[in-house]
Amino acid sequence: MINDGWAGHILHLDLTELKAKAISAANYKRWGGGHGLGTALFWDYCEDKTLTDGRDPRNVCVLSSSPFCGTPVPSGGGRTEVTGIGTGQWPISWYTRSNFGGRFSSMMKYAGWDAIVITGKAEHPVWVDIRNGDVAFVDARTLWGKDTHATQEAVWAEIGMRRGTKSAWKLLRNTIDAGRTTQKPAVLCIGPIGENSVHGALINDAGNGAGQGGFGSVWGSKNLKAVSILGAGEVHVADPAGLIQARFITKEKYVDDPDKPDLTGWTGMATGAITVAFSAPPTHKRRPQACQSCIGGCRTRYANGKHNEQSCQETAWYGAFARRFYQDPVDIGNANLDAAHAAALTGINTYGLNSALPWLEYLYHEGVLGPNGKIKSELPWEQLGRPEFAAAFFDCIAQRTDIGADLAEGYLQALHKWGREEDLESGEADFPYWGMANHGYDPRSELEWGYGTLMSERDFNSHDLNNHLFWAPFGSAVSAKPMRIEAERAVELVAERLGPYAKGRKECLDYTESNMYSEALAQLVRWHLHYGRFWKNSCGLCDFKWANFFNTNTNGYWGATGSEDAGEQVWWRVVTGEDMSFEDGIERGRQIYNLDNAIWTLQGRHRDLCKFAPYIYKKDVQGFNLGMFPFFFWPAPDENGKWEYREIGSRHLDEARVEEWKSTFYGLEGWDAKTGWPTRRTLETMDMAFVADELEAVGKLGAER
Amino acid sequence: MSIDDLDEKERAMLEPENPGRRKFMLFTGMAGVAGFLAGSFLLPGKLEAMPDSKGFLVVDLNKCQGCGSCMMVCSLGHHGAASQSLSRIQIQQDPFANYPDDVFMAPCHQCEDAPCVQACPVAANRPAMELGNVRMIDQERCIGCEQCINACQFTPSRVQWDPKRHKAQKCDLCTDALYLGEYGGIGGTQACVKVCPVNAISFTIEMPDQSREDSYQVNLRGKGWYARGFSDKD
Amino acid sequence: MMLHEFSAPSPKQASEILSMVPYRQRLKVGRMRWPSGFMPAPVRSLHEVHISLMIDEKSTPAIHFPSLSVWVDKVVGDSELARVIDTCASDDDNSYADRCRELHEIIGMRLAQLREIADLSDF
Amino acid sequence: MHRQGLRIFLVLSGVFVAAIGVGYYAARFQPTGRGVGQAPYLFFDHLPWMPFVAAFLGIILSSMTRRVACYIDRDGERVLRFDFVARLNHWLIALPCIVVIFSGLALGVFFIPRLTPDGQATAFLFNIHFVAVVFMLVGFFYLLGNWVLSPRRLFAFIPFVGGKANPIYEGLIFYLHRAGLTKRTVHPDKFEGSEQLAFLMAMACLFPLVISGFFKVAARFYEFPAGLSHFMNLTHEFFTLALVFYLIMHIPLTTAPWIFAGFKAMVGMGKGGGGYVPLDWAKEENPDWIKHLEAEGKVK
Repeated sequence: MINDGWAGHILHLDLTELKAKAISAANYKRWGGGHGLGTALFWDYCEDKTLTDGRDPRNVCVLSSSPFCGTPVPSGGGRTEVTGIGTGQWPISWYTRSNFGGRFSSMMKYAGWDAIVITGKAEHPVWVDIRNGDVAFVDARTLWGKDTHATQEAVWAEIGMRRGTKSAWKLLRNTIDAGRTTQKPAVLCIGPIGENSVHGALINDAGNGAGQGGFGSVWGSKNLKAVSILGAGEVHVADPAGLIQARFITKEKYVDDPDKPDLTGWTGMATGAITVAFSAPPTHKRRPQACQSCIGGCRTRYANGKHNEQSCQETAWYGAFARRFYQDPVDIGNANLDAAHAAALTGINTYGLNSALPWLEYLYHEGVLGPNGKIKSELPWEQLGRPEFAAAFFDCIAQRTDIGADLAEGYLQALHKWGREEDLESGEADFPYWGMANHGYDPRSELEWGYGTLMSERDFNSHDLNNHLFWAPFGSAVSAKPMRIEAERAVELVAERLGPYAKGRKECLDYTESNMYSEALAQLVRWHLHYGRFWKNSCGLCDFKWANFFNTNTNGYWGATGSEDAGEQVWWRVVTGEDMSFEDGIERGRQIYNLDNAIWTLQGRHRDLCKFAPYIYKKDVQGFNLGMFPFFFWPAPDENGKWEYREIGSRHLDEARVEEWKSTFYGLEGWDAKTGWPTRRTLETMDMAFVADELEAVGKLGAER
Repeated sequence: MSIDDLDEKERAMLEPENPGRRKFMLFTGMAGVAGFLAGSFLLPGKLEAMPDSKGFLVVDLNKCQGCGSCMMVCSLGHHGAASQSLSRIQIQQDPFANYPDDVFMAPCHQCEDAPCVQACPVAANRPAMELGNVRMIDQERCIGCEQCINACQFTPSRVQWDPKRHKAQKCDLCTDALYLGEYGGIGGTQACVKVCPVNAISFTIEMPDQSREDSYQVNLRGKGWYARGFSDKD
Repeated sequence: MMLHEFSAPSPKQASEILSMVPYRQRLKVGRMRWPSGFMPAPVRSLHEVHISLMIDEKSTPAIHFPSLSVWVDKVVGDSELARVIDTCASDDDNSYADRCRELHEIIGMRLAQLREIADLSDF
Repeated sequence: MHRQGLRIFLVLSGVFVAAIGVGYYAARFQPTGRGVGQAPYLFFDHLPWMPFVAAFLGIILSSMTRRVACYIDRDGERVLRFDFVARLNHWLIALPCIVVIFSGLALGVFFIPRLTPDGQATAFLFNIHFVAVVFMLVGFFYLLGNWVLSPRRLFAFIPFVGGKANPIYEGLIFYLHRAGLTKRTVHPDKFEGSEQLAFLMAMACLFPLVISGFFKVAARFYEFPAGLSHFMNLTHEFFTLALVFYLIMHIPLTTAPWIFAGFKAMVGMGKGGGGYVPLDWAKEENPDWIKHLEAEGKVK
């Protein structure tokens, strides 16, 4: 059936007119969903693609699901992709993406929508009430100013859903055939930070947020406070039995037994429910909590509901400061979690703080920032580490008071305004790319991450190789346990999935200094970008679980990725009925990536803008990172070509050779190496002449080689 | 009415009597009425003693991760389409509530003397005798009167409404799950049990205590579970 | 796990050792966390070192032991502890994790002792 | 309106409204206690024998009424087209039928969604359906009874038998002529061709509906094979829609200007009231019928 996996319609919310229109999804299917779908919609609905700040009313923000959403595809049924022009990046806020998990995209599908296109700007704050096909714009002046949790609760109340569980069946409208549900609507909203157009996050439920790109402020600038969606419909799939059976296989073959976990296993996706929170839990009375259809929840809910679902980086960024004031790990944890809670309520993306807070503290101690500094700040910097400071800090950011006024536009915007370029030379301001914080995988050492970011538009944040080739051996090394899979085999298994560009080419995975600028590495980065663009960001497979290159639960250690029984292409086939190979998906990713680059080009991208911060070229990682860390393991062949996990030593990138590498990369992509722009021939081979035409019209078509 | 109501012309035009037939009609009518009135007292009452189900689903509210996989697979297995509203097991969440009250799992209890079965006027909802007495609704018989939905005493009601077909449905332990790809029902697979990533749903042949609603909520947490850092103790 | 007998410094020395060093003299350490990666978390006191040496299943201290002992010796001013750190850190039969655990314990003992002497139950 | 007609009509509607009132309260009635839950009182479930009784009541009724032959009232310049029995019978089917159809549709038929919010409202609709069904069955079997008593009245509806012309041809010409598309005219008997066809159509809907309806009710006390129940459920829904389409044609075509006199006769208004049509009109519309009446000497 043509609509297998698809709801069939896209919802266009015109905020200027306060009108909702339904668009047929038929013409967008080639893009797969998620990022591809969102980008195609942006291409069609954004009238001015030269915008460089997402807060312009002409910006278009798309929330897209995928054919997998709402179905039990393992860790693929619950992610929502957010696309549009972002905020707070440097030098330009690119057309960018973010995604979040939870229930929003599955609700979207059950309500009958594949995506939501948001255009224009409302005259006054509104929120949108979607129940299946019914869409209503509701005055949000009473919600404006509410924090993200209060907003969600208020919307539930409006729709007549009471707090708590054990609720009776509720009608979507006033007749039983209009649909019934026992579920709460999924409410995606912004907090005060977004309202004041400070680069912030979109929050759904307690712990799902789209942080990168600062789409919270995009919504704020559009006067959009929240979108509530309640669906009682169904998602048809091509082969239900096939889908169910493949899901069973995934659990039985690839994933740990929930009650007999192999906690030292190298299973990638398959560790099952393990909470990714870095603070000592306030209480052990807790459960795992998962996005829709996940095979192993990474979040948790506590007996004290306050810190529910806080996970990953947001549970860590404040701990280092908090420990100055507390002894007990639990107290430190609580201080951190309280800060995380404050962040979630105001709706800020805490990732930037990874680099911003240490840098700001540095400025404070240098006497540059503070009551008497050149940069005036009355914040109690000596209290940095206490929850009170965090609250005060967020308040000044949200209200654009104190240094908040400058930071609101972006961290590097502030840095340049304050004339602190030197901190980018020294690395004290650790923003390696696009004005974004260092993720913790330094581009000088973890090459695919750094290059991947440089060749796209945001912190790469794709843990595929990182999980398998760094974390797995790392885990064994730290506790001097034997490697579960020898380097030789591990590299074989990964390389086997690198088609169509580098299938079986192990040298692509050589992380030694000699290989930092090679064609092989360019192929690896291409593969990684294209894989992510389609299988993860367009199909909505979760980055924590996919790709799964190898897996110690299986014979021969074969992972689920690309496998015959539970590989990405299997899910695509059983859901949509389309017999597409794993590599066909990567080709689709290439097309989507080209569409992205076309938009960046229209925005004003040129290869000369694609550069790391100066310190990445000048300073060694030594002392800053790896020196204090005895093993940053990556695979590397020894002089006899035998592979081992080797600590890749201190090093920096050579600017000139990075430029050469870029040329190689552009060449392989079939782009103009002089500019980094797509060429007509390349676009036309992908049936994307319409893109070439638009580029040509503004004289930004890459020159053919 | 009587002849007097007719004016004299009409009276003159009265059709000729046909006493034979008229009596016959009267007699038939009387007989029919009498027969059915009498029969109505002889109508069989409700079902005689209802045999107990030979299988039950029990759940662990402290283990569920709220991923909804069970709901999706349930509706997929029965309808060939994923849907929360058509799922026979309902998982509810309040992300802001305190564990363990943040999640509620609502499986069908396959009750003793199931009220939903008793409520069905056309015996569409009844124990499948040859299939372990699982209480299931025969979609061919259901007339969509919603009485079983009302009759379920639990909240949310464990009987769902299929708006497309105007019929009620309920958990059949996958007896009728045509899209499961394997045999369901008692002695076979229950999709929700098999798919649950944390094994928070389990099938048992022991009938839980019918006098308590929470007797279907059990502890399914093994040692390994605590090794993952989840516990009830501080 | 070997036991260490530390000599007792004067209350004054003890509180000096316990005190927080100037920002510029901080020791750059950090933490590796799956999956968010390396996060710098410089320390300015023995107490912070102690905490940053803790191991849990999802994160590992990132501390360069030689730099640590030098810092404890020169900046914190506890040469005795610095020596113990050296010996324990250079014990290669122990895994990195075990060495962190051991150092965590040793520094914990030293902290307890110093706090007692300096009469600072809550540092 | 003819006085006895008025009386009967008031009595019927009174009983009808009262019954629906009872149905409403019955639907709200909720016995308590384990094993019962929130169960409204459904007439269909608790009085399943009643529709059958209603059928036989209709037959009894037919044995108690007497028919007046159609005749020409010279000085009154009028013709008796529908005697009291005919009118009573028509409305005893027609009025409940409307209620039956609306309550039926509101319960959801194929693609038409159910309009009630919960089991209670649904039960109320079912009860309304029940009450109307009972009345309609009385009417329907009254009709059958009357045919047994005077078959010629039935034959008047049957093509070729009552009115010899080919009904399709006759109906076609009749309307083409109305539309001014042909000079040719037809000379209908009491019922013109299209009316006869319409009658057949009505019966083709009513019989399956009544039969499948009886099966649905009988399912309360007798267990039919599931397949048969399913078939009967579908039949009931399908012919509901068929009947709706029939009425969409029937109502406008029987109240059209050219035939309005006939409609007035059926409701009992019009010249001299009770079932009469003007003689001139009858000559115009049903010339053959008048010929036959005159030939049979049905003139007073």
